[in-house]
Amino acid sequence: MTQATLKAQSSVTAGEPGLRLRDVRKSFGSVAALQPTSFDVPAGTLCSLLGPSGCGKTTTLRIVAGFELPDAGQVLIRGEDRTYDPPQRRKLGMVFQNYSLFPHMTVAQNVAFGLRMARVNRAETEARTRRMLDIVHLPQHADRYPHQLSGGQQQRVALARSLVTEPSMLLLDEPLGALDKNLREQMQFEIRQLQREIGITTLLVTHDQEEALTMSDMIVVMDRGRILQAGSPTEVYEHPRTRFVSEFLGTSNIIACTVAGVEGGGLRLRLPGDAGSGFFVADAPARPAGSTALVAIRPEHLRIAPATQAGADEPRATVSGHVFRGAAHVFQLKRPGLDRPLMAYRQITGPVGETVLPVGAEVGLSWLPGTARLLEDEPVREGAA
Amino acid sequence: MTATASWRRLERRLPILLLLAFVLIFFAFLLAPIVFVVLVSFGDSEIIAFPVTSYSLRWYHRLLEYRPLLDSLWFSLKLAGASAVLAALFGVPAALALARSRSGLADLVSTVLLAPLSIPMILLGIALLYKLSAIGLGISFTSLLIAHTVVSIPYVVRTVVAVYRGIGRNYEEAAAILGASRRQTFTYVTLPLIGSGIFSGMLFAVLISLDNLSLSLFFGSAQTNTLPVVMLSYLQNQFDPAIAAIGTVQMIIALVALLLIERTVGLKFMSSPS
Amino acid sequence: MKTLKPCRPLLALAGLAFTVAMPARAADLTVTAFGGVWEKSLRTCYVEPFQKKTGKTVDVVLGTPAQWVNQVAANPAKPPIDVFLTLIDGAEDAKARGLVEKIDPAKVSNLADVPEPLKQVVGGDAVVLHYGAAGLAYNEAKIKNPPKSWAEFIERTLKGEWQAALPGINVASTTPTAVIWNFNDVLGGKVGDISPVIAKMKALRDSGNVIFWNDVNQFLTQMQSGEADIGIYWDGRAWAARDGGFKSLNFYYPAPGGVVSPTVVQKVKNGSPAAWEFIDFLFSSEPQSCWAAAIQYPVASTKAQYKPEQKARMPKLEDVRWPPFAEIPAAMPKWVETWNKDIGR
Amino acid sequence: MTAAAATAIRRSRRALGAGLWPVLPAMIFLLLFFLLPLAENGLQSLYVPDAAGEPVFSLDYYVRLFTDGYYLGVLGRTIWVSLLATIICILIGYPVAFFMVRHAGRWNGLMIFLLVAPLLTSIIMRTFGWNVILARNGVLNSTLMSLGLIERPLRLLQDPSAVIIGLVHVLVPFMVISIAAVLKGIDTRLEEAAELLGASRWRTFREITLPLSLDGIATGAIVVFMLANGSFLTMLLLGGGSVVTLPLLIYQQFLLVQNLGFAAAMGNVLLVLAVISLFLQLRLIRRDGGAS
Repeated sequence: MTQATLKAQSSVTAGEPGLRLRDVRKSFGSVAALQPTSFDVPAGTLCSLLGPSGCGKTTTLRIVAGFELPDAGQVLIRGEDRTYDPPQRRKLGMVFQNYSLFPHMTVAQNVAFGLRMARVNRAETEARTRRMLDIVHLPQHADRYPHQLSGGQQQRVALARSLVTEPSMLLLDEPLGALDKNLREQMQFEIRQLQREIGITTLLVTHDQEEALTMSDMIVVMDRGRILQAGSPTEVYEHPRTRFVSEFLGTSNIIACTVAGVEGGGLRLRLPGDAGSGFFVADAPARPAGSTALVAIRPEHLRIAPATQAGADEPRATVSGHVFRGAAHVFQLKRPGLDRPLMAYRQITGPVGETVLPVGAEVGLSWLPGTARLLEDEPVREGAA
Repeated sequence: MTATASWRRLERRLPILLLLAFVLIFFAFLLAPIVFVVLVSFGDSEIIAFPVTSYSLRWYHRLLEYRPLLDSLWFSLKLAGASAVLAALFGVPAALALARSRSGLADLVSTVLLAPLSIPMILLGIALLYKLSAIGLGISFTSLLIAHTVVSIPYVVRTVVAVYRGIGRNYEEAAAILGASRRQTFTYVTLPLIGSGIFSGMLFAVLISLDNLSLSLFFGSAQTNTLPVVMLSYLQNQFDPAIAAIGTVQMIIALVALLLIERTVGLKFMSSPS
Repeated sequence: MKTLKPCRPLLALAGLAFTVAMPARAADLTVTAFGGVWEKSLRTCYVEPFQKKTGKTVDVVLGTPAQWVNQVAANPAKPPIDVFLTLIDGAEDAKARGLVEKIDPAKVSNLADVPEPLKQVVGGDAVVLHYGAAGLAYNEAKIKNPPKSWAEFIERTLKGEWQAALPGINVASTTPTAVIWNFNDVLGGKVGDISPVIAKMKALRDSGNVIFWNDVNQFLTQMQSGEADIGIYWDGRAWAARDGGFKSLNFYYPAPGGVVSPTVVQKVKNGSPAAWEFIDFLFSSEPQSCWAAAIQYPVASTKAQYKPEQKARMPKLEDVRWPPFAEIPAAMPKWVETWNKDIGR
Repeated sequence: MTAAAATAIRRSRRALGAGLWPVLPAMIFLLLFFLLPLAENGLQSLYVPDAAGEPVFSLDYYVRLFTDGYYLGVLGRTIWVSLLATIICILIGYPVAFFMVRHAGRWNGLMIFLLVAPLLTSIIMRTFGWNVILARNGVLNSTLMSLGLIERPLRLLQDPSAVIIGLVHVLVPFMVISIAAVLKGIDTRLEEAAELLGASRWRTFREITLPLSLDGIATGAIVVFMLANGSFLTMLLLGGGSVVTLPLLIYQQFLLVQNLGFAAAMGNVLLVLAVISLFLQLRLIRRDGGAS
């Protein structure tokens, strides 16, 4: 069977989400691991659950897999209620964090395991196993044992094992955590490509924002058992709703600005210590003048120019540090009234070494309208002072 | 290679060499008394004496001609094997449940399952003698089997719990998600993975059963004589090397058994990293 | 049932385990025996001729008195044993627990050839089959002038003339009679008051000239390894060791005599009636001679024949001392506790 | 239904041991053939013969065990000897198990055989071997003297040290096999990772290998402690009575005194003692190693 037929078999009626969670809730003892949570993963797409450890992403995955029963709520896979089905009846594929390849079985036996369990006849099992090993580029390792393979190879075997049964959904639990950086990037690409080719709905659990951004069609950012934001990678990256999301995905300059006044549908804000006219943020709910509002500006959006060339209205800052990072210069900027230094990237377009601002230089700050994002107030954190 | 390089090489290997030395001393300690037993078994003298002055195989001939020793050895091996199997049938499911249980009952249950280890066997033997006689089992192979199984269960339970805990849940979850039923997961994944635990538990059980004098004593009859009972009563009246010879034969049987296991199943589950 | 495959050998084995399980009794008569040469001789001198003569089958149970008594006590209505061949303390225990019958001279005609004192043991609930006596065994190579009497043995040990080996408290049916009662009696004590022997034993222990053994064969190991030079031991065992190769081991009975230890026969209540026939056969002269030759002990029947060299070593019935076997069981708890606390060996 | 009520119901369901049913066959078996017979036998300890020899209900045996300094001392010594043997077994057994799993390779089978070989000989023969080695003019003393390490023979037999040597000798294989069974389940990559992170071998061992193998040590410790706690032949044959423990006294009551009541009383005390220490040990393991 070719990859094309794999795809054909796993395609679903349009509009039916590949996975739907409805108000799923789970607590262990007195600890609420998951607040009532709902989200949909469109069929054939890859969705990442992103968050720090203990945020509930693994619990969510284990509930989808059937290892844990939710206290309340529903899990629908391809429109079917699977909430109380045992794992073996859910027809899922899963790659575990440490791969969990059976140590007493060869690579081929590992891959064939799911087919044997489904009582697929021997000839077909062998054929499908061989084809799957071809797909993951490991045909020559069929008779090795897992401990004889490298980390990347084990990863591929785990992937092959999870896909050979043509599952209705693929679960990936931090699948690349154990690999080194280069291999990880390569595998991210490979997995993503395979997933697209097969068109399998996939749920990926990760705490690595880059991985989430590279691989996903959709990112669900979680913290403390609840979803903070869900959306496409660009949406979540460009329009973080809260400080946590903004900081967890990439680097962000978070500035507590003062509301100068309401203008049209937006707000006029002033940087702390800035007496000038401030800047405008569109589409923001009204707030009383004088109150504080958090604004996030990505370092790549922050433009800096030597004070001599800067507009008179631009707020000033001093260069306090500089790092060369290949594709960009990274500047650290200090400005009175800010407790943390600001970060600014300056993309290198010409020969390296051009236009470096020395430490101590005074610069003017500016950004394009629309790149400064007003953040929602954080939900009050449990136990926070 | 320079002198410093070879010195540094040695330095890196030093801990292993020290460990090896320790292990060799350990086995010297372990085998020292046994060496004398084997030597004495080949002695020519009528009584057990050391040093052995002349050697012969006469005590091995004596074994062939004095049937109770060999008969009871065979009986003891059957009993040890059967009780180890029975203990595994009782103990393995219990151990698997206990290892994964979050229940507060688990500690209590474990304590009960391990308690037979702690009671002097002579007390257990006499208590069982009266109990089993009262229910009509009397002095029989079944009674001996029950008694030996009681004391074998703790070994199986404890080693399997330890090994199963060490394995973690992931393999079984992987099997479940691949569609394996509970039973399939157990047969194809759990059982092979806890093999070393079951093996060592059963090995313990066999060893304890073979050396179990106090418990077997009360169930000894003409048909149900175990080796330790026969050896004890033999030794009480005769201090000749036949006892050393039967001990040596016992060791040879164990060696052959272990070799067979290695040839067929392989002892690799006792050593290779999984 | 494909999935059960790996379990199949286990289940098969378990099944086998239960099919091997069968009821114990197979023969017409079951008698007890101590292992080794005794069991072997019991078969050749008694069991085989008896089976030939009567056509009845006899099973021999190896083991120890405590085991046999409890086995019968657990199954009093259907005892697994019909005849006890046991030591006297086991016999006293069996009598106390009501497990045995009086030996009926009417049913055992050969008892006519047995001297009266040997029929009076255990209140008539047992008859002595043969007897040995405890004396002193010593290494001729080391001791040229062994003590004449028990008292002399104690005094010279205290002086440190040699290393002596004595049985510890846990050696059943030796220490209570050969040490506690024997020494106590020699020192002028009574069954109810063993303070004389305890005081002397304390002194002996503290002198450092005594080691203790807790297994009958351990004494021989101690003597051979030079750990000890002299000690209390049994005649038959000592001679067997000497004949077996321990040439420098010698044995004698110090004054006022060796301490007897009889092996006795008892008939179990509710056991097979064939037991009477067997017991009678035990005391007939021909098997008794065979038995005496095999185990090197004097036997009960006055008609038994001995080899001359054996006769020379044998203690005469008049020369051995008889501890008050009937009184000792009642005193034992106290003896053991006192010994434990004061001697601790 | 309130949330608290729901939690309470869930908790009680868990407390009833959901998922614990596979222990039932073993529990029923032990109930019938271990607890019940022992309990019946244990009842005898509550009946003491009166002047006429008739058994009368009395706590006399227990009063004696817990008020008499001698018996309390024996009780303490029983625990102490078992504990000491257990600790020595851990210290000796761990390196051997480690070597067996990590470095023995194809010698592994031989090592297992050599480990169990001593257990296949009768204790009386082993004792004979020790007698030859440890005697006043035995192999060990004459070797030490010819090497000039000692001037006069050491007294090794009839001594508590002989008891400990004998106990460790027969029990250490149980420790080694218990630890090895768990050690082999530990992924060596964890250790490699720790070494790459800059941990020295010793630190790797202390912080990675040792904690991960605690369950094996605990298993071995339980087995060794319990077996030492119940053994008397070693005390009898090697200690020459210099170490008196509770099982030895029980054996005495059987063999010499035939007082099953007092034996049962001491057996009950030993059982309670063992079960308490067993329960405590299990609790400790759960907190330390078993949590993962």
